[in-house]
Amino acid sequence: MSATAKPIANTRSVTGIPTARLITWWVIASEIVIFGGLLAAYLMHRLGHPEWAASASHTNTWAGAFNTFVLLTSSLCAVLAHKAADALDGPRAARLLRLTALGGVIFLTVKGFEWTTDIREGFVISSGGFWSYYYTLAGLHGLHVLAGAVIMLIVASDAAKNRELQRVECIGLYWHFVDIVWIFLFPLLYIAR
Amino acid sequence: MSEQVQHAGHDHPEPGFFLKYCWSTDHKMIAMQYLFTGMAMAMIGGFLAYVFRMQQGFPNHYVPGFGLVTPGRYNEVVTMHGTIMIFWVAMPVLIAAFGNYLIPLMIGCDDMAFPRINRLSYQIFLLSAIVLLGSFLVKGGAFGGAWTAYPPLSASGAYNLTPIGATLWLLAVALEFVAFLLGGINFTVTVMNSRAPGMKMFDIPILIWMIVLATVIFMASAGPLIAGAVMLLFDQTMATGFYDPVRGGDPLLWQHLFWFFGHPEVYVVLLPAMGIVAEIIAVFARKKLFGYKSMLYSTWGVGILSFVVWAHHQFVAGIDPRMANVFTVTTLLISIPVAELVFLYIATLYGGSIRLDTPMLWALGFLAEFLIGGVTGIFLGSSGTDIYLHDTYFLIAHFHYTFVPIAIISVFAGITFWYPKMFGRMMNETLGKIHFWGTVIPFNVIFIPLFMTGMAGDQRRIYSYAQFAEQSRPALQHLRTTSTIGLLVMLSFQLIFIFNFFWSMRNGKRAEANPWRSTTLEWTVPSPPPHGNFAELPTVYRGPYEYGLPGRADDYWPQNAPN
Amino acid sequence: MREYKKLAPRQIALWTSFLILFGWGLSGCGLGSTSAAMRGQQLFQNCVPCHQVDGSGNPQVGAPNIAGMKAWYVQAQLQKFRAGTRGMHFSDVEGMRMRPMALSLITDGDVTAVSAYVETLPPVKHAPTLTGDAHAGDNQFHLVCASCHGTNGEGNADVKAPRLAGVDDWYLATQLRKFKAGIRGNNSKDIEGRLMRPMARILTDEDAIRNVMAYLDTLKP
Amino acid sequence: MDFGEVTEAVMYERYITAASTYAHSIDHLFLLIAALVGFWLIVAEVVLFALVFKFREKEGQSTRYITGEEKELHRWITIPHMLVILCDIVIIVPAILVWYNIKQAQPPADRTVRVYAQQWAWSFQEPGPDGKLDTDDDVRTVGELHVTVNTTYHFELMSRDVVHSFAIPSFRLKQDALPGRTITGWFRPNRVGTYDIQCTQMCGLGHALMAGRVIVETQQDHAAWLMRNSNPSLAAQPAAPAPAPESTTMAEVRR
Repeated sequence: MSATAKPIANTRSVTGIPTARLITWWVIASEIVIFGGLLAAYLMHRLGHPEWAASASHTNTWAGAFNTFVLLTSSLCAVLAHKAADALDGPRAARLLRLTALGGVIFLTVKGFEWTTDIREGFVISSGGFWSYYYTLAGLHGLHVLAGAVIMLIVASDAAKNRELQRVECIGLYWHFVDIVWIFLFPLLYIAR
Repeated sequence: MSEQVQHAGHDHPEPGFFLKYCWSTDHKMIAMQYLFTGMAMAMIGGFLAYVFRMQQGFPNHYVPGFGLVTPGRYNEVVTMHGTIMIFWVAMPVLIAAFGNYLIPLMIGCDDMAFPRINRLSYQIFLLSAIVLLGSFLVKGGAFGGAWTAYPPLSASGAYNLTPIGATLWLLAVALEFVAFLLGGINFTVTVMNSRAPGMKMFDIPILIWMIVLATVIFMASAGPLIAGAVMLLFDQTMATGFYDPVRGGDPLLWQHLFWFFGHPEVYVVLLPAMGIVAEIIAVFARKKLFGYKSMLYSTWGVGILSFVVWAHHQFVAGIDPRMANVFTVTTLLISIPVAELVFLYIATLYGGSIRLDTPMLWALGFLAEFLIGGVTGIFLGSSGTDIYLHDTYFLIAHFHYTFVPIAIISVFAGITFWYPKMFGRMMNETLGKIHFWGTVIPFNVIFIPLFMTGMAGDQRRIYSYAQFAEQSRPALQHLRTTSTIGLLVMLSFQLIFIFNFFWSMRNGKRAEANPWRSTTLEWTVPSPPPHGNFAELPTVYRGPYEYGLPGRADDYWPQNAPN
Repeated sequence: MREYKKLAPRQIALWTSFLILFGWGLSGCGLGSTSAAMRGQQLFQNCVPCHQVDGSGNPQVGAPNIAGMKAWYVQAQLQKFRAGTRGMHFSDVEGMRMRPMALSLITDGDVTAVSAYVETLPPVKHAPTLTGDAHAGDNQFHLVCASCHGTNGEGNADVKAPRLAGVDDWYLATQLRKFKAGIRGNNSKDIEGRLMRPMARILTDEDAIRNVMAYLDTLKP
Repeated sequence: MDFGEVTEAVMYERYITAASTYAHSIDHLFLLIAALVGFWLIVAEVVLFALVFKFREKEGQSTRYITGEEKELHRWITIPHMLVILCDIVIIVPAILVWYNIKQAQPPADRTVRVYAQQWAWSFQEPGPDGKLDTDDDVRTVGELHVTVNTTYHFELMSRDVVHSFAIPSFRLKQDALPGRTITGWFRPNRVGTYDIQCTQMCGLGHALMAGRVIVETQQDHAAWLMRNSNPSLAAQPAAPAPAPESTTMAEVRR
């Protein structure tokens, strides 16, 4: 089966960085410019439209703060999972990864409640400039959280059998990136008045 | 032949037809998929060019094979020609096909670092091509708002009258970007990590350098446009107002995001083309590249500068006029590294022993024609003259004098050069030379008249100039007709290439492993290379262009030869 | 056995010259033209983006339902657009969108051909979009409109009054407002349009317009 | 001045007339760039072909091994390179000067007109005999802009729907019109005649049909035209029931 027979290209490491970690960094780099473009566009318009602050005040800062806390905690779990994987303790890494994914699920649940409230109050994606950016930015980020959580569960199921432990670190890196994006989004969307 | 060792290292069972041709993870097969898809799209793009050139040359006549060209149809056809030729021909053939085929072979490893990501990249690309072509069939027709898709025209069906086509267009472009991001990341990682032992940074063939730099530029510039595309998609489908001034948006935002990508994109396709040409010139002049390192530094310079010139597309778009001064300076600055590159290429010829085989003809043709494209860019990059020349046929002619050398001439150079490696047989030289002259001469016949009509004020994307008294002068119409006849002749000559391409596959002279007596690693394996490429993975001892070294029997010294 | 084939130079020369001639010859094809009967249908492609394939129009872009409209009227209006006697008012946004499209028909023959094609399209009846008092509209209609447009709104070619029955109500209402405001029928060379303006002014308010529309919606095309 | 007339007649007037004061400055810049880059183009092409010819494969010819790092050889790259940079500067300075004079420094206006772009027509609002905009005697036209020769005009450019571009090739004038913004610019026609107005930014189906004309008239002709067309009673009449032009955008129709 070709899936298990890795090409020699995959096993080489001229730079000294493992190939898997290297590609994760490149994925993150290309994601940074996507979010960077969106955030830059948002910032430019936010500065040009002081009246958006009124819309921004409708967001639920406490829910956002709670979500920040959840994501940061889950990132800690990801770090511990990496540590466990380094110690070749697959099952422990898997448990920690599942905990991390749970953090993602909690994040998305809170987000869901928040959005339901917003929409019920009449603030939908087409309600104005701020709301367009709010839903697009948070939605794109939410999609990354969801994708990250799903991949994490897949990695965890492998790790539980002590397979592909190098992936634990990669998905952890990705999770930190998703976390950092939120650290930017939270103040810009919720706190800035 | 000593190179034709049975490949023993890794055993791969012979896969079935589907697995071999459609589901392969072999970089060579994926390269072929990209190449053939790109060529098919090129034919479609060429047909579209035929349609609108016919309308330009013989206005309001029935176009054989198409019908009457109405204003709406014309817009669709020019939009799709631009989109297809840039995103579905230049990118897949230059970067994906040549990149996939040559990176593992030239850096001496068996495959890409992530073969399955590679396969996924092609599949997404194919899907995007199908979505794009499918948009011709939906109600209202394909998107007709120009390949730059400026909102609010592209954002609302009430404006562009092709609501479904516009969304499909956007979707296809976004999918295509995802495909090339995946492919590009794979390329970069492979070159960074999987090089043969001994291949140091400056032992990498210049083509590989340029492909990697191109993908890095692409990754850094495409992100904002992907974000912009999501926003435009929401504007189209969910009535958001990112680009709609009535709802607090800004139409200029798209233009900035688009050109922040769009200008680096020019260099994304230029660099691989320059790389191909460099390889060929070195081989056929039997010369070491003149100043390999200067070449590399210039390439880096181009890459970095390409990120700070985007607003020269928007001089008259309503941006702050003071910005134009800054961007004029940066734009003209980019002429410094590009001129350096061209000078170095020309200098490489000095003291060589030049054999004018077909690939070399194409490579020299690239230089000769690209020079014209390069210098005419100065007119458009200078804010003063751009006021007049912006969006005229002068721009069209300039653009095509850069892009035809890039996407057509250098691709033909690459195909004729690596054809023996790809298919194990040589192409017919006589047909190749006829095809070369039958392409390059009509190419000038097409676009030199368009420089003139542009100077006379012909604006682009106009299906008929009947409404404009100054533009409907007979003298200008003669120029347009001349240009159309040039295109028809040029297109006809492509039949020779297609014939030669397929005929030689079965009937060409069998190719040895190294028919051009080249130094780089891909020529050390049999033609065509087996699955897994190298029977014994090579070790690299020297740089890639050791030709005509004094005191050696052979005039070339392969990279992997220990002595 | 030879491993590969060689191409004879004569063969190559023959094919090359053929290709050059082929390219030139193809340019000659551009000069051919098609039969007049087909031309109307082909030219209608100009109209499709807004008026749709079946000519039923698109209210979103202000394009009326023209399926089955009488050829003489389509022709007259197209000629007005081309001459600039309609669609040349500063506030006539839809008219200014239509005028250039009419200008894309270069010859009078093309105008006749496409008008004839429009008449052959099977009429499409849309559901009413306006509500009003059909009875009051009935009175108004017979008082004001019927003398020219016919008692059943069937139109009268002799006085160049178009058919009204079966035309979309939103479109007629818009046109009435334009006549009233002088956005349509303002050009001295648009004789019928100028005649229509005082008539439209008899429908003093929006209610009157709606009522007439409600009555027209009851008529069979 | 003489130089200008000669070059126009030979090089540029063949293609398009010059009918505004800044047309010549753009043409001269064009010619300057043409001379400089033409020189480089010819030099580069000649060198390219000469090298190909001189070093073509011959019996018994061996190649020279050159890395390109040799000082005395690299000079041949460095010197032209410095000259290219010099040429860049020679181009940048006048390019920015021309741009500055046309787009940044606006001479005081004699008259101001308003230009509306919409799918697919140009409409214009010109001040009546009183010389002021937004009064009852304003002249509103579609497709035709009447201006007086040798008069500095400011234009206020607006779009009712999508991005258009207001271009008068004979004036060498081009400026995109953006919805939601008013962009001002200027021109000073200096030759009587009728010239095309183009839209040079893809604006949808009728982009190719979005033609207009600018008619440059003498003082007397223009005054007569104004008198004929600016009837205050006529102007006021449609203004009352018709909605203000700004609000009849397609966006309005869409809703």
